[in-house]
Amino acid sequence: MGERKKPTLAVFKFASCDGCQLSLLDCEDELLAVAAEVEIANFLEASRAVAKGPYDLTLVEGSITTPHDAERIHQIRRVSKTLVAIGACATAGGVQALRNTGDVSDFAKIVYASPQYIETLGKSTPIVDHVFVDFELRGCPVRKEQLVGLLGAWLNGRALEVSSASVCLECKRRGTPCVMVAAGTPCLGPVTHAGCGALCPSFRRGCYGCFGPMESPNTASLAAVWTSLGATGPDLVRAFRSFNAGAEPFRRESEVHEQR
Amino acid sequence: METAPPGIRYVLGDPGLPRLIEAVRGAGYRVAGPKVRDGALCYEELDPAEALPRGIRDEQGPGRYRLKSGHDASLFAQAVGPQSWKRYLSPPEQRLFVARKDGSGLRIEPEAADASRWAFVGVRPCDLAAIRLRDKVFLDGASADPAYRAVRKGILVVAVQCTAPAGTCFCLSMGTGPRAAGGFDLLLTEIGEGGPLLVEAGTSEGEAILRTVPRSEAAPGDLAEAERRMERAERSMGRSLETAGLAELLLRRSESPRWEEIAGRCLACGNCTMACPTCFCTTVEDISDLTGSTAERWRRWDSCFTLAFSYIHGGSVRRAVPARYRQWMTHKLATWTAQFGESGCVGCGRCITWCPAGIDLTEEARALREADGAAPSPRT
Amino acid sequence: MTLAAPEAGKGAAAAPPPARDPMSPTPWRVCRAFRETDDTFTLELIPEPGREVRPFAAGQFNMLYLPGIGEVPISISGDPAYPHTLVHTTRAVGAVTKKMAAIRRGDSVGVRGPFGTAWPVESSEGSDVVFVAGGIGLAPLRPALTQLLSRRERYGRVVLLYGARTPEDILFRKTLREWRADFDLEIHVTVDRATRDWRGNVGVVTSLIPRVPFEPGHTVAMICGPEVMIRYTVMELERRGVGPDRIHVSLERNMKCAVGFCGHCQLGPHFVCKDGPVFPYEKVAALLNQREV
Amino acid sequence: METLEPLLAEHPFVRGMNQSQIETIAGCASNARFETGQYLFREGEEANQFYILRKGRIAIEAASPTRDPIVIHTYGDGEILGWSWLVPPYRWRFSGKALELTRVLMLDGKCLRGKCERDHDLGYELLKRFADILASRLDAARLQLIDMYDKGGRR
Amino acid sequence: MSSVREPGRKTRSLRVEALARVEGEGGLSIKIRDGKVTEALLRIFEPPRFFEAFLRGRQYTEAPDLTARICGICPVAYQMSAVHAMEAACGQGVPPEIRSLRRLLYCGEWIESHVLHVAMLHAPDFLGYESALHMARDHPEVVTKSLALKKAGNAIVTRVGGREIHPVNVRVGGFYRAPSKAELAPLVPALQEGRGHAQELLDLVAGFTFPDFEADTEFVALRHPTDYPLNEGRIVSSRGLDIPVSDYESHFAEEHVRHSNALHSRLKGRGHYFVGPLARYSLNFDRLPGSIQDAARKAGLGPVCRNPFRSIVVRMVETLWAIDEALRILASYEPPEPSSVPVPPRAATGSACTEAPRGILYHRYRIAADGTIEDARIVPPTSQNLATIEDDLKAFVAKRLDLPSEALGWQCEQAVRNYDPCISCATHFLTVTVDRD
Repeated sequence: MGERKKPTLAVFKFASCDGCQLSLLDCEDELLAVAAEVEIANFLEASRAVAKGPYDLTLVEGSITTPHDAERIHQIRRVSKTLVAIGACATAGGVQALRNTGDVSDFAKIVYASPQYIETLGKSTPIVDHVFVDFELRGCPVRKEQLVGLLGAWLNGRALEVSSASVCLECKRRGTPCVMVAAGTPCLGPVTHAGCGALCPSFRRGCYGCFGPMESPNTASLAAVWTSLGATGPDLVRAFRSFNAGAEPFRRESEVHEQR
Repeated sequence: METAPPGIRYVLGDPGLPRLIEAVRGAGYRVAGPKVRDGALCYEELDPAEALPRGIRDEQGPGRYRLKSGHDASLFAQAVGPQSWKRYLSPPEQRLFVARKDGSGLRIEPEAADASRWAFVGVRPCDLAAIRLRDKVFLDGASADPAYRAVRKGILVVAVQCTAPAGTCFCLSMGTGPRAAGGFDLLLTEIGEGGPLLVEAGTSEGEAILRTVPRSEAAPGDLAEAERRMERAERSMGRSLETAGLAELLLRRSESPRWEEIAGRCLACGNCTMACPTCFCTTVEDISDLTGSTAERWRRWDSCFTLAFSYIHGGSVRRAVPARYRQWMTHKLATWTAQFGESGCVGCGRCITWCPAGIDLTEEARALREADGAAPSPRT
Repeated sequence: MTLAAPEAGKGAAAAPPPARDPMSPTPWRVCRAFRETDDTFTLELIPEPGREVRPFAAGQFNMLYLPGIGEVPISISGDPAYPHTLVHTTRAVGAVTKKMAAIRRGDSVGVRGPFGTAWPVESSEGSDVVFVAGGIGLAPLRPALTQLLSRRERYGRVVLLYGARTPEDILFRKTLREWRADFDLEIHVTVDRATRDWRGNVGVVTSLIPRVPFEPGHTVAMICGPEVMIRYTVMELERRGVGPDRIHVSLERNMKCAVGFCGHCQLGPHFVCKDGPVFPYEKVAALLNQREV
Repeated sequence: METLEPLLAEHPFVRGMNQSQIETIAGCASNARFETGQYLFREGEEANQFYILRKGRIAIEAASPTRDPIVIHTYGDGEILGWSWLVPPYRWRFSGKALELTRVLMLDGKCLRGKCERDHDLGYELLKRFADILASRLDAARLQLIDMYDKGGRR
Repeated sequence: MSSVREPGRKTRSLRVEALARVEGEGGLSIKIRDGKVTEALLRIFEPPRFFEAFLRGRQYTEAPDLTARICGICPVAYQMSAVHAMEAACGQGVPPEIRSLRRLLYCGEWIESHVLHVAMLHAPDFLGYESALHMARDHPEVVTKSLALKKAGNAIVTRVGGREIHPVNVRVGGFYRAPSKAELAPLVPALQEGRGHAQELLDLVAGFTFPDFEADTEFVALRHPTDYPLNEGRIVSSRGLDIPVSDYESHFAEEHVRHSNALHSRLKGRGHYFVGPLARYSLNFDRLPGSIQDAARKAGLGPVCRNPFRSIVVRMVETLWAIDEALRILASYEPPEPSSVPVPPRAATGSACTEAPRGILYHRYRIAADGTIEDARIVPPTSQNLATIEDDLKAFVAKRLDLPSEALGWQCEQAVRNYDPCISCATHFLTVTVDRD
């Protein structure tokens, strides 16, 4: 049986928790189908078989936090036909971008006995700050359905439909009564990028923004709503400064409340 | 739905409603009605053993909704909840068809309609109007939507007149409530705190069901009580909207600075459009399996507040939020009339209550009117 | 194959009744597929055996569907007299049209339609007719020209003004040649950017309007092209004295359902999919001059 | 000498002018004919006339050191060509070349400038008409700049 | 992998550039001089992420969500240690219903993580494949059933926690919303079916050939008065340690070691120790129900297992146990009402240790009266095992010096995978200079 040449897939990791690439292994129902359609050419977490590039599709997890990684991402870009950044680290710098608000050596001193050995950059930055990125999948972590959707779209030449509207649309479709309106629970849903399926409100908690800012986030208006619900300035700083602290609209809004 | 002659009004005694629902179920319907979930009254399927919640009252204001319980044993002493019956008539997510490739050929299998016949219990007059408006969109034009038609033709509407409007209600202004004018199979009016319900049939099917439950003909006192309650409801509307010349006003004020001002508060989150019982916009997504041999198209509720909504090759038409809010409000209150012969707003107040930023459509209309130089209309 | 008779003798914007299940595509076969220019191509579709063929009117569009890829509205550019061959010419710009550009003879394409309003070809009888096309906008006008030319004697002067970006972008060269040779039709083609070998006109299509002969008081204009072009074309036509009630334009908005259910294509009170795409200019004039409507 | 006044009078350009104004202008007019490829004027030359195209086609070109001249616009029957005579320093911005045998009415700009200085009513009438021409040129140039068929072109 | 023989000297260097099928990224380098293993290093490429520093100034309620991001493989473990530590600080316990639901959630992670390791990461070594996907060509059943079993574990985490990775439902004091019985009901058939798969997988791995290798390292695990340990218990060791979790830091310390710029955890005055399934199993065999003990015996295990290669068998025994425990909890599940208890903050320090799939995970927080976190310390299992892994490697390589480099390299990789190291977790405290040349 002549085997047609399958497109190659590579997965690379930068500073991250591994969760986004693990999402691929969590696609239990689709994993073997994926393996049948693509050649997994570089996916260390899954296989010790490593093929050299160029790769047809490269998924990049994690943010750039070291000088070495800032070099490595360029190498990866060079051998990747299509490069997709997956997850909050790769698209916004991730939780480790919390360092961006302060002096990284202060953080290092808290954690490490010998901080002089730490080789790290002052800021944690998304992949797109370093190389051209063909597509971004948001989320901390990405939703595995979107990952499978991405592969399906890519294999078939379809434009991947990822709504950049608010979480509220998903929440309302799901039929969850708004936690902010019905319970007074502060929620970042109205300024947060859809994609999670409005998970947190379905568990009666406010969205904490793990998919980052939506397409036209009115963070100032939402901050005013939060304030009316009793949130303080520090609450707002912390709310906008979590897993997408490095995303510009969230960073700006957090700074507004830091100054007050 | 066949309209029955103006019916005799009856009184159902206390366990009357469960008996009525049982009869509805007996006629082959799945029953959906109000249920308390996550702090709100949601319209969900009722189990046979399940009773409607009693003694629940609601407090509604811009961006605020709270349920209070334990007042009395009333069944319907609240206004509408966050959801509307559009969940059933136009599901939030719906597969339209499956496409299969065989060789170079293509087979399209339209989604088979769900055979369920639904009975909606507790439909408020504003929502009756909303269903009528949806019919105009999906049934009455040159084309009819097969999926909508399939659900719509099977529903039985057990409506209830509103005796306790909420702070965001303005159905009186829109001429849709609190009295029900039609579009129901059965119509209830609560005439005591957890006690008797006045009931009348609006269709022969409703009448047939009514005939099977214990009932007594309403006494003049019952009718007077119902009337007293309806009058009280009309007096206790939380909001009002001056509709005279409103459509022209909105079109005239399309460049008003007020739109910018609203956009300062508007989150462009789309909650208003999702909560609105008449908003009908949808988008579709085409998906496939990894090999591309089987594909599906899904239809989902969409919102004119998203950038993708007005996307044409090269960019979105309504990029700025003022334009998006203007589109929504102008469509609802002005251009809808040109499209479908009446306003797209039924005065249910959901867009006000469920706007996290508490933007009040009636207030914005008033502000636009004031800026237009017209005399400010009195507030209720 | 059953063929419903085309409805004859209808007035302006007469369009056949819509399909019963407007939401599900019907498979058609590609009988010809070819490149027109660098980024445009034409698909000719024929029905599967036994399938109903619905008549279409000049100016109407179909939704063309590639399974798992998506669906796009594309005007019909073929001859309304031969509805059993659907001709679609389009530009490869998005994922769907790019994939469509690679389609070959024998492949299947899903078709929903025809949808929308038509050019006022019949009601323009007795008048001078000016067609103004920009870019790919010639495709939706071709059926109107074809239909008009089949009854050429019923019209006064007929002019086609066609603007393209460069000489390489000129569509339907063969058709244009034939029309020039065989019919009493004045054709002016102009390009925004000339290349070395181009001997024709240079300049935007609107600049042709002052120099062509037609009687403004008795002229019907049909315009199709980018919205910017439409606005300036209307301005030039009005300068020449063509009344806005005699100008017709074809508009583009986001379309998903094509029958007024999805709401995307709204332009003020109009659903471009069912109240358009062809509009009397009067109806949309105010809207086209407003921002972000 | 044969007067060109009747030829001029039927052109829309002079519509609304009084007879004496038309005659005054006609006094500055002459007939000219250009063969295919012949230049009417060249970039940088003194601009002392404008043209009313009676029949033919003219291309406006910009010279380029490394390639053939770039054609910016073409003009046809009935169109007015040339406004450089009106604006100091009275030099042609571009070159004009006949694309086919072209007949024109050539109007002497120096002559007209003098007449306009003496007769401001005539000057105003001429200026209004040229303002319109200049505006059209600007519109056309802007539309070309937009490159409207490139993005947002319809399907 | 590369091997360098330096001419004239009997020195041999072995490098595994990037370890595959482990969580996170690291390499391995081994130096052999004159027939002796002089160095066995796990090299960590993962950059530091400063979690303990970021935690300062955050609210005590945020710790579960923030620390989950240390590791995408075992986020539940981080959430569990975080909430228990905060509850300890605030002096507030949770009712048994909430405890049960937490155990259920944790079982989900155990099943998911263990099966991921056993079937996807570890088994291919024994069967000679590059990956589970390669293995699937010859053993489709094994992979398919393993995926189904893994899915059943993930389904628990999803139903209870909201999603597999970084669940959203865990909070200090309990859960944001207790799932309804109807929501959890579909878990039961999947687990029942999964139990069969788990037994088959256990049978399969029990039949693998294991190198004869044992190390006499001190085992450390939690021990609970009645249950197999998950969320609570005392810290005990195979050499008699028996302390409350609050005493952790007086017995355990992180030390600098000469050959590494990583911090290695040690038992003060006693040296390396070992956490994880082998330790947990060997110290708590008597806490396993009889049926699981039987299954373990049938799989060839005694009550104590010291061969790290056999950890794959122990993981499957633990998986079986987690399935049974989950089914037991589900059988009597009633949604806790309320779904969480109030845990008002106070100025205090609290610590907790829970059994992550890879071993004990220690959290300690000092919080202010308003709930602001002032100081945080997190010790993940992999950091506690690093020194042991390196020591075991030395011993392992010493017996296999005559193997060609390629084969020895792969065997070393396999040996590392025995420990299921989670480098993502480890790095949050490791001092790292990136060295990939």
